[in-house]
Amino acid sequence: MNELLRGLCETFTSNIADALNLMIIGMGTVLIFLCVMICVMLLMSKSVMILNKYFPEAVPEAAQKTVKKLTDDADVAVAVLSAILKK
Amino acid sequence: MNELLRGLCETFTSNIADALNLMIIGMGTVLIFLCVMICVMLLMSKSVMILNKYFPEAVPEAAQKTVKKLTDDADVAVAVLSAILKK
Amino acid sequence: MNELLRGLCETFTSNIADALNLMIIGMGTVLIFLCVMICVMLLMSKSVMILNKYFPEAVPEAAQKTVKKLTDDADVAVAVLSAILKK
Amino acid sequence: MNLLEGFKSLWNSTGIANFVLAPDPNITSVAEQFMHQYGQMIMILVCLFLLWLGIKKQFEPLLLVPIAFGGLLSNIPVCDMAGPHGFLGIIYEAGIHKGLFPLIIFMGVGAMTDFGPLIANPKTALLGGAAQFGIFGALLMALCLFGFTLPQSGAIGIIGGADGPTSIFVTSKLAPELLGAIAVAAYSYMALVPVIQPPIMKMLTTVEERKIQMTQLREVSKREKIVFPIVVLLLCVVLLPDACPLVGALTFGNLCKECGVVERLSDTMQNALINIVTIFLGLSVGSKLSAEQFLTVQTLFILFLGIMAFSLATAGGVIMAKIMNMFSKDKINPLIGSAGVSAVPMAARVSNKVGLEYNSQNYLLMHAMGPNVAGVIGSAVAAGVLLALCK
Amino acid sequence: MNLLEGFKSLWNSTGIANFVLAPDPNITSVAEQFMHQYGQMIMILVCLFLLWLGIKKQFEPLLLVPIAFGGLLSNIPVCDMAGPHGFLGIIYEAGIHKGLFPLIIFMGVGAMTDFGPLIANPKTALLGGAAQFGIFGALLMALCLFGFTLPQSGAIGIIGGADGPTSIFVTSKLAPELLGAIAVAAYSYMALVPVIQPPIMKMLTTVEERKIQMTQLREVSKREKIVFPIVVLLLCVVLLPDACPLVGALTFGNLCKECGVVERLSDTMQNALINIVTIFLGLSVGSKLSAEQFLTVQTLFILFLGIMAFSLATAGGVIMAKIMNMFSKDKINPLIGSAGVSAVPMAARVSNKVGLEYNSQNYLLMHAMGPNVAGVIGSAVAAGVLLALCK
Amino acid sequence: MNLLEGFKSLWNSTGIANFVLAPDPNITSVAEQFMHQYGQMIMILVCLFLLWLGIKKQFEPLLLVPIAFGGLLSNIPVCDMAGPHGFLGIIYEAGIHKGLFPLIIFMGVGAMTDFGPLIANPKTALLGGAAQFGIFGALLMALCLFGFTLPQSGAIGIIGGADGPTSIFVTSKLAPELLGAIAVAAYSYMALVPVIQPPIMKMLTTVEERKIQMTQLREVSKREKIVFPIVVLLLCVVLLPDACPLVGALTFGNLCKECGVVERLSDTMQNALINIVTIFLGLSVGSKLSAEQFLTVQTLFILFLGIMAFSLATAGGVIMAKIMNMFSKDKINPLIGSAGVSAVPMAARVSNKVGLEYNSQNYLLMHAMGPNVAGVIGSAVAAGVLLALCK
Ligand code: NA
Ligand code: NA
Ligand code: NA
Repeated sequence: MNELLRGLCETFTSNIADALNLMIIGMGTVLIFLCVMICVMLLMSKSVMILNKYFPEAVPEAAQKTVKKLTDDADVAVAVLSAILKK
Repeated sequence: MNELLRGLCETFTSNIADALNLMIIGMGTVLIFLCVMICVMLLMSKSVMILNKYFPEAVPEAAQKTVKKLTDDADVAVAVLSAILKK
Repeated sequence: MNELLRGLCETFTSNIADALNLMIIGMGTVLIFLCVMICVMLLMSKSVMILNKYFPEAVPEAAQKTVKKLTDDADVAVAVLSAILKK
Repeated sequence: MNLLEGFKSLWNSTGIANFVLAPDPNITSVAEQFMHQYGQMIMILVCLFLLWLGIKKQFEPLLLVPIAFGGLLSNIPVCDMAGPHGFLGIIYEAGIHKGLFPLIIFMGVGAMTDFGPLIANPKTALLGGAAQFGIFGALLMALCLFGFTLPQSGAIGIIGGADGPTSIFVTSKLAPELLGAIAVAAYSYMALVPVIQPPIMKMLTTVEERKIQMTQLREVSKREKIVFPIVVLLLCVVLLPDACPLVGALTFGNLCKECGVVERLSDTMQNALINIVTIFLGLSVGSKLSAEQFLTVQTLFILFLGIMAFSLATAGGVIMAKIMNMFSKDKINPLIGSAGVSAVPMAARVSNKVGLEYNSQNYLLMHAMGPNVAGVIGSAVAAGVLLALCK
Repeated sequence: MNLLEGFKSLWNSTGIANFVLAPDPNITSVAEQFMHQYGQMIMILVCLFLLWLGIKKQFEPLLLVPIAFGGLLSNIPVCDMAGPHGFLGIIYEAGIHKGLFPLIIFMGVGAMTDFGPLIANPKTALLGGAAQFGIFGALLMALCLFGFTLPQSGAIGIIGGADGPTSIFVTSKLAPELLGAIAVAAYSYMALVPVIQPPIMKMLTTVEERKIQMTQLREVSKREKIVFPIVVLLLCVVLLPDACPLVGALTFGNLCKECGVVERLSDTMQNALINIVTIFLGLSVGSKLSAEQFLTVQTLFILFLGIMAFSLATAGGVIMAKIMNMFSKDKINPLIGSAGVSAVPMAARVSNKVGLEYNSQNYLLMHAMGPNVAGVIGSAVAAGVLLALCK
Repeated sequence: MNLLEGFKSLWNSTGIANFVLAPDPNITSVAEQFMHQYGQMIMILVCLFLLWLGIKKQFEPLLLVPIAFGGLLSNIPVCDMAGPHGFLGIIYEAGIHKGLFPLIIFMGVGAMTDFGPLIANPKTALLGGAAQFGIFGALLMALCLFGFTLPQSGAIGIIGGADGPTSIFVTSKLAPELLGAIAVAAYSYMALVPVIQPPIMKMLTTVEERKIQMTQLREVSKREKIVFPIVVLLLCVVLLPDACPLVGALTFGNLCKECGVVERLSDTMQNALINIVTIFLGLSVGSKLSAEQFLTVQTLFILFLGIMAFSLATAGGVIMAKIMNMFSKDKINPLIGSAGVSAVPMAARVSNKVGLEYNSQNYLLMHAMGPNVAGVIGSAVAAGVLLALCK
């Protein structure tokens, strides 16, 4: 009985140690990863801003598309309108 | 020759029996299934009606969506219209 | 050394021959295929034209659909318009 | 490579050199020898005819065009596209042999089906049950008169279910060698429902019966529609687990449609997913249109048995309606009985059309949709019986 | 076949005859015997309850409805749909066991995620990191208090990542036997975020802290958004290649979204593709809801550990925000810390809602989106650690 | 697990520790040793360059972005994503090795292609035939000057077909080890068509020739468009069955588009299906961008041979137009000859643009679409020859 208890105790201790180690390693890795990411992002933002100053971005296509679509719908409305006014 | 004929005859009889059995079992199962289904459906409809009386259904979302879409299209038309009238 | 050179030379000659053969066979096949295709297409066009004369094609559905869609959009615009005019 | 050799090897790989196979000395029968030599060429002509049926005559084109094209491709000599390493063979193995494609399509069918008319008038489900008589009638004829084996007879009978995915699912399990012929028969006759059914419907009904007007269907609440697929599945679990793959797929699609909280999934099942699977299902069913399996007298028998199955199914539905009218004062127009064969929604439209011929104010469409969708469930149940007992 | 025999064999294949299995003489425990005999029936009830949660309570219905339906189908007796030759078994093997489905869904998640708020305020990423404490806290409890093995504990911990595809990916590698329970727990608690988080958030913050207003986020240029996913992937390559399948899929989707030249592909990932995969992922995850794996005391432990994981994660994020406020004069509202658990965008909405309770002009939503999306990356990194060390 | 051990094992799995492999004592050459040690790192830089080409320079981004990203993922150390159990490896095996993906994409191409301009002016098909000279010219150079084997030379030649799916299909059969390099070369040069072609076109034509105006194309009836794909397939069946998988897929897609009765399927092929397959095709082609296969002098040779193939193809088309003009009074503007290389519709646009430079009223676009689409068929036929004779 004593043996069993000691065995259980040992398993428990070893499990706790494993889990704590994993927690330290895991949280450590996650936080190191994100810290490095933050640094790189700050660097990146700086460089992109400099880049954007000297080579401004082209107007994104997506915006033009939306405009175009709107215009298409609008065209329909205009066509209908003029048709109605002619009647 | 006689043997062969008898053999054929026996096969035919056994096939007929098999097929008729299958038909009875199959149609039986289908009709029992649907009869039970009818009963359960009648029961279900009754219970749902009672349920609906005490806990009325919410207005379905789909309807609202259609309305919203219509409104969006309409918004475009209104926008165009006002733009035209301003010109 | 002489042997090696001769070997290389032979390989080169055999490769050239293989490649030229493949080129002749390949370009030949492609051009024969397309020539036959051209003839068959001319034949086909002729026969289809004759067919079209005696059994004219039905009006394609797609066209009707586009018209319908336009009308739907237009309906929205008209609805909005009338709503506005009533206000 | 020598120029002449190259051309010769290319020539040997052309269709001209391979269409007509060398006579096989082991085949003694002249007809078989002819089939062996010219089979592929004839099958290509047959597939072109099927394409024409699909495109020009609009016989279920969504299925028949891919099936016919798949048949065309699989009968091309030299490149063995229907073989185990060919494009079509690989798709067949992954999608049909394992039973995935028909089930996915059945999900889409479920997501497109409205069981409302059936819920509003449950007793019309019996019409959908009686129409399954076509399945077992054709099975009997196939087994006793035409010498098919029991599994083959079951697969042939299922044509009478008038339900594509069910037919393909059952046939791929019971008699994959007949898949080409059975699929072609099933989809062709579904397209021919407006031709096959009216004479039978008229033969079995009196003019008075055809004029019977039915009371308008009550509205069905959203809750009933949500509970219905679950109830059907549970019934199936209790009574006939063998039908559960089919019924499960159908009710899953239907539940996704009706529950209203997974519209994204329901839309996908009804569109992108069912379309993609239909393309591959069609092509790979077509890969079973090989000469040695299709150009046989069995195919003619199957075509004949298929039309018998449809006719018996139609008759079964109509007669059941007449029987029900004997015991009920709420009369059913027996014309909606024929809609029990499923073939959704074609058969219901036929009921409506024939009804209008005799009473121009009598719109039977919604009434016929009840037996029509019940027929889908009925066929799936019958399929379960066949899968359980015909193996 | 004899009529009686036929009916009997059909009867033997019904659910009625098979629901209650014969008692197994080798099982001595009464409870286990009961489970053995009535397990499937109970699981069907459990799945109906999950369906109700999905449909009526709208608990992540896009996932929970297919999962519950898959569970229903896989617990039907006789037809072994979750087995190696069944519909669900085949899909599970091809899609989940090999890890494809979660990765494809993660692509779609990437294509739907806007990392702009994180790029505008990078330091909020730390909140998303701290919230991963839930993963390792739950792992510790699972391993030490509940006697799970190390791989099982890792899979249970990942529930705290509050990220469906990540959970499924990790569990299918570490402890596939727990997949059903873990997926159900993960998606249920994600839906319960508005219930679980507010009390913890309020407990750990003062009223003054909750009223902190944050400066508006700067605009983020398109170039930054394009470079960001590449940078994250490269970091992951350098620091933790084991997380690369997940991070790679996420950043691929995001790059396709942001680069603006492959809109066709990005649209497809966000719609047709993710929907199709979601259907099959859900159904096949459901196939792991078998009685012997789900109806155990372990499942209760997992449900308990899952809620602990969510709570610890929430606390971790909030406390990290308070710690950061000690060292910085640019104060962060600690309410956005809880958004670090991911559960995009639910957790960010909760932050916003709680914030508005205390200052009706304080819109925290965009500020909370930063830790929210950082939490997705953080969970993927933590998953990489677990995959590397728990095998 | 000990804390130090754990960190160490994690460190050993980082990219930092694995990027630079230990020197292999069996490798004696310094250059090879360097490649062995730093190969993956260099490949990641190469893939980033390809990404930049795709996103910033818009070189066929729909393909190049997934290919480059796939290459990036497959060169990540430790997690063997391109291996037999990795995400990319599994997709490659199922989709490219078995040939499904290129064929499905070719279906989509068929469903997007309008053969009308070719039907209206059939003789321009010869231009599309002559442009296949690039394939066989590059094959000759690869075999005789650069020491590639015959199958490899065939795969390299097919770059001159200027057709992505055809190139991938042929290469995956003849020389899968070159797939990465050939796909990159093919898609890059297709994007560079506006740079590569004009000088060659101008060199080979006189100013008068460039000003030739062509008569407007007649209208093509729907029936002709329906019959055309069937005719092409049947011709292919008769003359070159080896080209039938490719031509079959192309004509199936086109028939679905033109027949007008299966719009659902045609839409799906043009959108959801082709997009989904493009994503996976790109990623899995990228998985062949491994250092040992891509960072070789062979890749440089392939890049050189690829540009030769495009140039020879362009020249072939232009010269054929001049030859045809000698024998016909209906003059063809030789600028449309260059469109025979396919690269639909880029090459046709180039013809149009160069034409407008010399006669601002001379719109050649529709005339150039004839040889352009004929080039697709021509390449597929040439691919059939290569598959038949180069194995
Ligand atoms: Na039926
Ligand atoms: Na997370
Ligand atoms: Na070409």
